[in-house]
Parts: sequence; C-alpha cells; structure tokens
Amino acid sequence: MSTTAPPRTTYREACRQAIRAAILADPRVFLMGEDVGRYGGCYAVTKGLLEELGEARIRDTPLSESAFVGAGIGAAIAGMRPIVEVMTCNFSLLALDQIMNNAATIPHMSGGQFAVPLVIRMATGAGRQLAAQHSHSLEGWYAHIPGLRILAPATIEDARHMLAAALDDPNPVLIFEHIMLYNMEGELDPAVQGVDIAKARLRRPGHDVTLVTYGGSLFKTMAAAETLAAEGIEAEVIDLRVLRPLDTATIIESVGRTRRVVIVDEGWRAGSLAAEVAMRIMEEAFFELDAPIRRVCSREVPIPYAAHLEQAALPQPETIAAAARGLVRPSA
Amino acid sequence: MSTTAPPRTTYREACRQAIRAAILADPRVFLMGEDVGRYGGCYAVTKGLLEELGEARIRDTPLSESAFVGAGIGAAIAGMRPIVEVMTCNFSLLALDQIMNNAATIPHMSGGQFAVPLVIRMATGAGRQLAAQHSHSLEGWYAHIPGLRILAPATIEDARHMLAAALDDPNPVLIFEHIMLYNMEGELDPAVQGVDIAKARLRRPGHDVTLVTYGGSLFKTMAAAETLAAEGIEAEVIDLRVLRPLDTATIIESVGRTRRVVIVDEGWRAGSLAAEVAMRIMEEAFFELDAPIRRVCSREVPIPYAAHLEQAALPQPETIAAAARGLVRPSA
Amino acid sequence: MSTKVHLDRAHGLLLLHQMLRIRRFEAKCAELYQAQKIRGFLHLYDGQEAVSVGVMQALGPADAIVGTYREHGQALARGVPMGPLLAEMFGKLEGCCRGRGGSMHIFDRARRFLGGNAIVGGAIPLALGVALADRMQDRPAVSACFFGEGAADEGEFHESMNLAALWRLPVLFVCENNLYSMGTPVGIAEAETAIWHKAAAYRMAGEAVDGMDPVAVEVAARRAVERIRAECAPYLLECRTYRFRAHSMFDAQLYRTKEEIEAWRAKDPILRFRDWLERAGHLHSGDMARLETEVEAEVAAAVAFAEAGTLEPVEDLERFVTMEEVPQ
Amino acid sequence: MSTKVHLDRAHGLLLLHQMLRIRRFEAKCAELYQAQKIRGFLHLYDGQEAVSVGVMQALGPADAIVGTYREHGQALARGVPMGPLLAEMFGKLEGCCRGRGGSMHIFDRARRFLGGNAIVGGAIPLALGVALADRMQDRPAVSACFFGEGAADEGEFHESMNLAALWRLPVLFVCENNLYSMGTPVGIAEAETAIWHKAAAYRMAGEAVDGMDPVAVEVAARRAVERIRAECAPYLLECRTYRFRAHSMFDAQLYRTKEEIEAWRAKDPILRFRDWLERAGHLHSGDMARLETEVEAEVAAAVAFAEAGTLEPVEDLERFVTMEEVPQ
Ligand SMILES: Cc1ncc(C[n+]2csc(CCOP(=O)(O)OP(=O)(O)O)c2C)c(N)n1
Ligand SMILES: Cc1ncc(C[n+]2csc(CCOP(=O)(O)OP(=O)(O)O)c2C)c(N)n1
Ligand SMILES: [Mg+2]
Ligand SMILES: [Mg+2]
Repeated sequence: MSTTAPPRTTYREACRQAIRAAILADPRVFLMGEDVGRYGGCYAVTKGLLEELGEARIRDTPLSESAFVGAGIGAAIAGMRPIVEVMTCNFSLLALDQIMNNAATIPHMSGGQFAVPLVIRMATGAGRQLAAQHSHSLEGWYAHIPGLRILAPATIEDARHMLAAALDDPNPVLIFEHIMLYNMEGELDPAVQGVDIAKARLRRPGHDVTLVTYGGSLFKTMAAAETLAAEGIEAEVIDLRVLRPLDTATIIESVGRTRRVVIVDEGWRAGSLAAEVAMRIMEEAFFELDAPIRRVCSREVPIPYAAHLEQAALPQPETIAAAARGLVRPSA
Repeated sequence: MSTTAPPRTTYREACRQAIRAAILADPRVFLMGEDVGRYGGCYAVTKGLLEELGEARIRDTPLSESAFVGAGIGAAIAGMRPIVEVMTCNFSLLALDQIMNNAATIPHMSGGQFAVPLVIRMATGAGRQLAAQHSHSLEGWYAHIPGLRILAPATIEDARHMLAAALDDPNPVLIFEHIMLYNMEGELDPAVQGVDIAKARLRRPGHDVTLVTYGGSLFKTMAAAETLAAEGIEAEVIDLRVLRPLDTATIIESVGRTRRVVIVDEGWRAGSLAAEVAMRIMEEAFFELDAPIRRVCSREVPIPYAAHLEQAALPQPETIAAAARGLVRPSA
Repeated sequence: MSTKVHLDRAHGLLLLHQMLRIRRFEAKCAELYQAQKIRGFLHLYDGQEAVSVGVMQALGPADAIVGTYREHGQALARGVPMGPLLAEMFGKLEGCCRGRGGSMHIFDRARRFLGGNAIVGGAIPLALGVALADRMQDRPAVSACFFGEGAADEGEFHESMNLAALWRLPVLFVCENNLYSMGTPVGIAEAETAIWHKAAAYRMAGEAVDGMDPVAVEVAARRAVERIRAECAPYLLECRTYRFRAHSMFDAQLYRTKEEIEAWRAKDPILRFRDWLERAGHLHSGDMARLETEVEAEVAAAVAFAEAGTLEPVEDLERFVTMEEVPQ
Repeated sequence: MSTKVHLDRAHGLLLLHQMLRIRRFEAKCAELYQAQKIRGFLHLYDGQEAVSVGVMQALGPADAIVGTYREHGQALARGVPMGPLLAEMFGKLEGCCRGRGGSMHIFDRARRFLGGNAIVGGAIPLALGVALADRMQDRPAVSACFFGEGAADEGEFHESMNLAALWRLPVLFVCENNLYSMGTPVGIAEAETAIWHKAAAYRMAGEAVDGMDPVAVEVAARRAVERIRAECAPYLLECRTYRFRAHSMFDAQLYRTKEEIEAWRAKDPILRFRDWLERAGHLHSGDMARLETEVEAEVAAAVAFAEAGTLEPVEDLERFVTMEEVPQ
C-alpha cells in the first residue's frame, strides 16, 4: 500500500474518472447524452472524454430526451451497459414515460425475461440562480417508482465509485449529482476501490438528535451539526446515499440512540422523500421517539431566480440547526 | 324545492353532465383530448357531446399528449377555460414537462402576470386487469407539485360538481377519476348545486380509529369500516377529496377524537401520499397519537395483469380492516 | 400481385397458413373474451394479418421485433408459440410472461420478441436501442419496430426517426396504417396522412405498400431489409391496412360506417390471397380444408394448454421487480 | 437585399436602431455578468439581431410572442422596455417578473410577450394554445413562436407542427437556426439540417431566409403573416443565422473554430445593414453617432433603473404560487 498522501480532486473530476474508468473497463459501457462530447458536458464533467474514447463510446445526442433514454433502455436489454446522461433532472420529465413505463416495468412485466441494466445520470438541485425550470430536486420524487434504484452521491468518494456499482446492478439505476457539489474539492483515498449502493452512511456520530439527509444538503447539515456542537448538542448525521430502496435499518438504529430526528431534503415539502423517511421511522420505531420528527425541506415554490429568494426557498444550515435545537431543547 | 326523489345516475354520467353543463354555461370552456369526440371517450364519459356541442367545443386531438396539454396551458393563458382530457394518468407522463415546467410554474415565475386556469382530467387506478402500463395511481405523486390543485372525486356528487369549481379556480387543477368508479350508481341530490374543492369530508363518523382515504379506495375503506363495526370498532372515514393542498385541519380534528389512524392509498407505498398525510399528523398532532400510524397502500410492483396478482397488489377491505384492528386491539 | 419473391406453392401455402393461424386464433380470443377467460384490453388484428406475416418473412432469428399492444399477429408470425401466448392472456404462469402482461404485453426472449407495449409510440425508442446495441456488438441484425399510424403523431416517433436516421441504425419502421387510432380517423389526427412521406423529414428512405397483400408486404420488407443492411440506414415502411373489428372489446364503432367496413372486407387479405393462389394453381383442392384443420387443432391445443395452466403464486408477486441478474 | 418592404430612410434607421439596441444592451449584460450583477445562465443573442427585429416588424400589438431563453433580442424588438428587462436580470422587484425569472424567463403581459422559456421546445405548444384561444375568441391575431434549430429535435416540436397544421392555427413558427445547440453542430443532431423542409411532413408551408439580413427577414415574415391570416394556416420560417458568442457564459467553445466565427462575423447583420443603408443613401453622416448615443443613453438609463431597483420582500416568496384571480 502506498504511503503517499491521497490526491486532492473535485467531485466533478471524480465523476469524470468514474465514467472514464467504466468505459475503459468494459466494452459494453458507453455514454450518451446531450453535449457530452464536443461541448464536454453542460457541467464540464465529460470534458476530454470524446477525444480520448471516441465517438462510439461518447455519443452526442440530439435534443430528444425520450428517444435517447428509450434507446438506452433498448441497448441495455440487448446486452450493452449504457450510461445515459440527462443534463439535468428538469429535462428528465420529457423522458418519464420511458423511465416509468419501460425501464422500471419491463423486467417485471416480461416475467423476468429481460433486465434493464441501465444507468441514467442527471444533475439536480438549486443554488446557482437558474430559476424555476432548472432548479428542481426530483430525486426523492423518483424514489416512488418500483424497479428503480436511486442514488445521490454526496461525497467525492461516492461520486467516484457509485457508478461502477450502478453498472453492476442488473436494474435501472438513476444517479443524481447535485450541481452545487461539482466544484467541491477533497481527498480521494486510493485505497478505496469501490462503494456499496445499498447502505446509508453515518457521516457524523452523535447522541442528541439524528439528522437524516442526502446529496447537496449533506454539507449544509454537517455545518448545522457543527453549529449545534458548539452549543453542546451532538447531532448524528446520516447520509442516505441510496434513496430507493431506503436503508431503513441504519436510520432506525440511529433513532434508537438519539430518539429525535430531523430530516433535511431539498425536495418540495409536501410529498417529499422526507415524509417517507419519517413514515418508516414511525412504522418501525414509533415508541422510541421522544418528539415528533421534523423536516427541513424546500419551500413549496417554483425556485425563483433572485438570490435572496432562492436561498429563502432552500434548506439552510440555520434552519436545520433551529429545527434540531427545537427538538432537543424545546423550551429554549 | 321539488319533492321528487333524487334521480339515480352513474359516476360516468355525472362526469358527462359536469362537462356538458360547464360548456353550456361558459363560452370559454371547451374539452379537448384523444377520442373525446367521435369515439365518445375511452371510458365513454363524453359520448354524445360532440354531436350536441360541436367540433369547436369537443375537440378530438392527435396522440400528442405534450402538445395538447401545452396548448391547453396556452389557451388558458389567453382567456379560455380549457378542459383537457388525458385518457389515463399513465399517459400523462408524456405531458409532465408541460404540467410541471409550464402550468405549475408560469404564474409564479412571471411574477403573477399570467394565470393558468386550466383543468386536466384523467382516469387513474387499477382493477380492470389492464396491466403495468395502464394501472398507475399517480394522483398522490402529482400532489408533490406546487402550483397545482389535485382533486380525487370519489362520489357521484363530487364527480358532478367538482369540475365547475375547478374551472372557477384561477389555477391549474388536475382531476383524477378512478376507473372502477365510472359504473358506480347512486343518487344525485338535485338540491346540491355545487361542492367546495378545499375541504376533506367525513364520510362516516366513528371514534375508535380514523381511516383516511380518497378516490377509488373510499368504498373499500367504507366496506372495511362496516366489517369493523360488526366487530364493535367504530371507524371514522375521511375522504380527502383534495390531495393538494391537503386539508390537514379536518384530519387533525379526527385524530383528536380517535387517536389512531390508518391511511389507505392506492399509490405505491414508498413515497406515497399516505406518507405525507402521516407526516402532517406527526407534525401537528404527535402527542395525540396512541399508536403509530399505519398505511395500506399498493404493493411496490408494476401492477400485473393476472386477476389474483392484481388484487394482491392493491389495498383491499380485508387488509384495511386488519390494519385498523391491529391498532385498536393490538393484542388480538 | 408482385412476384419478386419466389412465390412457389410451398411459400404461398406458408403465407396463407400464417395468416389463417392469426385469424382463427383471434376469433377464438374474441370468444374467450366473451366467456371472460380473457380480461383487460384485447385488441384484435383481424384484417391486418398480411402485414406481420409479410414483414416476418424478411427477418431471421437474429433480428429483433418490437411490437405494439395489438401484437398477437406480430407474435404469432414471429413464431411465438400459440399455447404460451394464449396462456398469457388467461393470466397463467405458463404464459410467456407468467400471466403478468396479458394481451398487451407479449415478450418472448427466445424469439427476440420485445413486447407487447401499451404506451402508443413508447416502444419505438426501444427498437433504436436494440439496433444500436447490435451494431456496437457487430451483430448484423435488424430491428423491426411495429406501430400504428396514430403513433406517428407522438413526439417519440419523431425523435426516434431522427435519431435512427442520424446514427444510421438498422431499424425497419413498420407503420401499420389502419386508418384509425381508436375512433379517430387519420385525417382528423394527421396533417399529412401519408405516413411514409414523413421519412423525408429525416432524409430516411420509405414507401407505402398495400398492407392487405402479404406478398406485396413481403417484397417491400425484403427490399427494405436488404437496403437497411447494405446501407446501414433505417427505412420506413407504411403498410396500408384496415382492422375489421372494433379497436378493443369496448368500442361501439360509432365513428365509421358498416359500408366502409364492408368495402374493406372485400379486400380481406386471406380471402384475396387464397383466391389468387387458387387462380395461380398453387392451392389444390383439399388444401384449404387441411390448413383449416391444422389451424383448428393448433388453436384447440393452445386453449387446452392455457386452460391447464396454473396461477403464479401470490408470494412471487414482487419477484423480478428488481432482477437478481441479467438473463443471458 | 430584398426591397418588397417599403425601405425608406425612416424604416431603415428603425431597423438599424433596433438591432443596435439589442447589441449594445447585451454587450452591457456581458459586462454586468462579469461584475456578477447578473447571475444564473445568460444566453446572448449577439449575431441573431436581424431575426427578431425583422420578424417583429410583421406583427402588431394584438399578436402574441412566445420566446426562448435566448430572448433578450426577442423582448427588446417586441418593445419590452429595457429598464425592467435589465432589472429582471438583476433580480429586482422592478424587473418585469419581479426578479423571479431572470434572463431566461422574460414575461411581459402588456406586450403579449410570453417568455422566456428554458425547456428547449417546451414553449412551442403554448403558442398553439394562444393561437387557438385567439381563433376561438374571434381575435385575428397571430402567435409567433421562436425556437432554435435544436428544439426541432424535440418531440414537442413535431407534435406542435402537426397540431397547428391540422387545426389551421395562426402560428408563425420562427426557427432561429444558428447552427449549434450548445456545442452540437446541426449536422450532428439532425438527419435533415434544413429545418424548413420539415414543414412538408405536416403539409405546412415554409421557407428559409437569410437571418443575417433584417430586411429579408421582415419581407419573409410579412409574407408569412399575411398568408397565415389569409389562409388561416401556420407557417414555418427558418432564419439562417449565427451566434457570435458562446452558448452561455460557461462555454469554452471547443466545438468550433475561430475562423468559422470570423467568417460569420463578416456577415454581421448590423455592419452589413449599416453599409447597405449608407450605400443606398439612407444613412447620413452623423446618423450612426446619433443612434449610438441614443442607445448608449437608453442602456445607461436601464442600468440605473436596475441598480436603483429593490428586492422583493422574502415574505412574498409564496405569492402567486397559486393565483387569487385571473389577471385581466
Ligand atoms: C400515449 C398513449 N396515449 C393514448 C393511449 C390510448 N390508446 C391506445 S391505442 C390508441 C390508438 C392508437 O392508434 P394507432 O397507433 O393507429 O394503432 P392501432 O390501434 O390502430 O393499431 C390509443 C389512443 C395509449 N395507449 N398511449
Ligand atoms: C429539454 C431541454 N434539454 C436540454 C436543455 C439544455 N439546453 C439549453 S439550451 C440548449 C441548446 C438549444 O439549442 P437551440 O434550440 O438550437 O437554441 P440556441 O441555444 O442555439 O439558441 C440545450 C441543450 C434544455 N434547456 N432543455
Ligand atoms: Mg391505427
Ligand atoms: Mg441553435
């Protein structure tokens, strides 16, 4: 094992390396999507890959979300391992028929004759003032659909390694990359050669309250935990990582320790994944709870352009900390 | 006021009368959708309307869900009051971009310059062995989207009167009609001239447990309540009617009486509207609860064709009754 | 009738036999629907038999087929065995999809038969993907994709035509133009009613053919498939046909006249082809009776097979929602 | 240059002035983006000015416009005032959408300017609806719908073309073919790169015009609008143009060469038209300087207006998520 310091990298670079490695490792893997080639990806994730890997493996598609997602499904059925990039989840609505009615359905409906080993990557989330049609957080919404696995890599390690695991999955996997994470820098431990796509992860131990979150909200939640720690409240932070199927066990375990839960979720509040997580806790650990579960979600508005309004619409470290504080010290 | 007995009619006929009356009452109202005219509607709801009302008001569209839903949005913006029929919610996925990115967004994003007074009707639900691509229950899923009002008429009265209220709403309203209700017969009280589209309704008073449901599940839930009554358990049944915005107050009031809740929802379990309802109760009435909330939802599978499998996938009076029984008499 | 195909007695009888199998099978299906053995939506192919039977002659076992919800004919012509097909409609475990799909969702991995798809237009992109995978894996296969003229109104059709032409994918687009999408005549749904004209918008080759004539369809399909393989480019084949029966079992057919149906019945692909074979001396006396008997026996065996089938255990309901592995 | 339009000095100067307003306004936007006064995505129209300016000449105040996310030029040419337009990009309450939309979402009810739509192709159906409503309410208006050539790949384009042609809706489809959708050249995205050819698939009339020439565009647009009103049928006008700058402010333009851009710059609609006016004796000495001064003042006033703007109170965040009433 090498003793050199782990190399610093970015989340974006980790995504790129994941794609590159997957394509080099398996002739069945290819990437297709809008502007993944010549342009280098709308968030610059795939820059340089066309030149290195060629047009057969890095395919620029027309603006036809339904057709190329559907073609990915067909190609997966016929032996390939496609990675389809839908630039952002906002545009994935145009491909929802393919995702729900075909990808998620054909294996079961065909009686197990066909699998759909397809990976769909998309950017998600708000924070760059891209306004109402470019700021959706739909990963929690997608987690409603049986047959799909939904991943939300929040760390550089997950960005680097989840893709390979997703490609190994015989089922359609959707990976949501939060746009505010691409520039995040950090270390990538070269000793880690893979990650699971089944379990949630404890990102910070604590005993006073459990903060459950995922994706772009993880770091806001970690910041909130630091604030709380300064006040003497030790928050446990769980990164769900896998939004479907939910790793309920890890959550319940934590609830057993803390008896108080705040769920942080950038999706709109009503019908959010946060509600589902809370329901799971209620179903499995109701009598462990010392207080009602709280959630910090996005406000129920199309995300506005103006910075102050956009930020007001999103979960923030302060609102997260306040929710946790309200649970642990209700009198304060 | 007349003293003649209220006329018997069907849910289907109530839907038809609602459309007919709306078109006759307001020159801005028209209906468009696939096969609403010559064919008479895929569930025969609009039979005869083309002949009576003419091609301008009853418009057969091509198979182009995105275009004609989008055209409905444009027409609503430009002064009409369109009723757009998307045959079934399964096909509405093809129009989701229009619904979420335009209909639900333009009023807010334009700073209130434009309203979208549009009504979209669709059939929903399973029970006719139509298999995986024709049996979705997506109304709870749609209830996640800010800017929309979501209605689920379960009774003949609501089928008859919700449409007019929806057309009066300056916002886009989605109406989900459960396919198993169309043949339902009942009385329509001629004295009732309208219904609200804001409140849930108590369909059966009780004090031992609250059963919250809506749409096609209402009658299964009522049947379960009868079974329970025979066992001495008095269930209160709430019909949500309006899935967005949720009338939480009516639910909380009932919980105050019964302290136990079962939520019945034909949507897939994970991420169901049932989770949201439970979360609302937890947020507002946690300490009133004597037991964890239970939910009876559809199994998380693409609905299969075979009758025995389809029925096994759906909520049933027995499973509802069992869930309620388990709460009221946990020892039994 | 075109004779570019080597239309000898054997081949003529084969085409006739295939069409008869579909016709008689579906007549039985209609009966079984009345008897409530079959439920859900049932879309019959009655009148369109020449299309599938003609097209399938041009395809080999390595080729793939993507079908519609009106796909009994497509499936039978492709070789999906009648027993499992009917058992599927009975909702039986012995059905080709374990009874989970029913009439609208026939899949048969062994025959590369991919649906059975009930979202109009929704399966078209799948055919592209299969074709792309074949090409990337150096398999010289063609994907034939069936759809109705109504599907050509959907955005997915347009996106798929463009992508297939652009990427030169080996796809045979087979439009079964039966003049109606449910109750909507093509002229009420499409500004351009000649579907094959739309190929030009994608610089794709295309043509229209008499879909009531199995030989004409076969000739056109052979030519198209040859061209697809040679030029590595897709092709749009519009087959002009008609469904004699209702759209599905819930359809009073208020949107067309009895006279129109009768006029089309005069072009019945089976009767017309039978007569032609007779005139050409290919159909001998007794042939027809023998074929009918054969088909009757096959249908009877399928019914027996379906009746004898079992129900998938409810405990298996969630099996295959997610797969444990990719079937090879 | 076509002269079917009555191209006198006044009209010539008007066209030039309009194009200059857009050009200078956007140069300022680019600066303000660098200064971080404008955020989010900013798509400049630099090079395409002749399209909007030409088309808008053919439209009256009763007509409606449906724009794209690259719509500053469309908005200015339509008469959306520069101050509220810029204030919108500053995220200010005085912006035409209260600062909620930003550059990609310009709406102006008073000018029947409907977006500002950031889903490629997603606005096209809206134009149909507006046209349908106008027709049903006996208003003789036309809806002009702008979109890029990339949008023509989307299913919504196809569905909308068909529906508009079928229902004979008064829609002017204006395709701004600038040869790229982000970094993808039209030949990589479309099997048929002449967008106007696609009109034939819907029996719609169409033509291509030099989109670098405001007069050519105006002539074509006037003819098209006349025809739309006369025949009550839609029309597809493809304007061949080019964007001189990057797709948005995040674009290294690796997909095209400097030479290509320079070659197109030689066709700069503003320079070319200025020279033509000069040669034709319409542009007098001093005119250009006066126009520049006027435009500069207008831009400066817009900046001042935007700077002086206020922020919408956070308490109003949820206002208009649902409307209390339909604005009249
Ligand atoms: C996306 C979608 N919209 C609507 C339907 C309902 N529907 C089922 S079949 C059909 C008609 C399709 O017509 P066509 O494509 O011509 O095929 P045909 O039935 O004539 O074989 C319709 C509208 C559907 N299944 N999917
Ligand atoms: C449905 C959808 N897919 C992808 C995008 C991302 N995107 C924004 S602009 C653009 C290029 C559009 O090209 P074109 O229509 O030619 O217009 P242009 O930008 O050249 O004016 C893309 C791919 C989007 N906004 N919407
Ligand atoms: Mg048809
Ligand atoms: Mg372009």
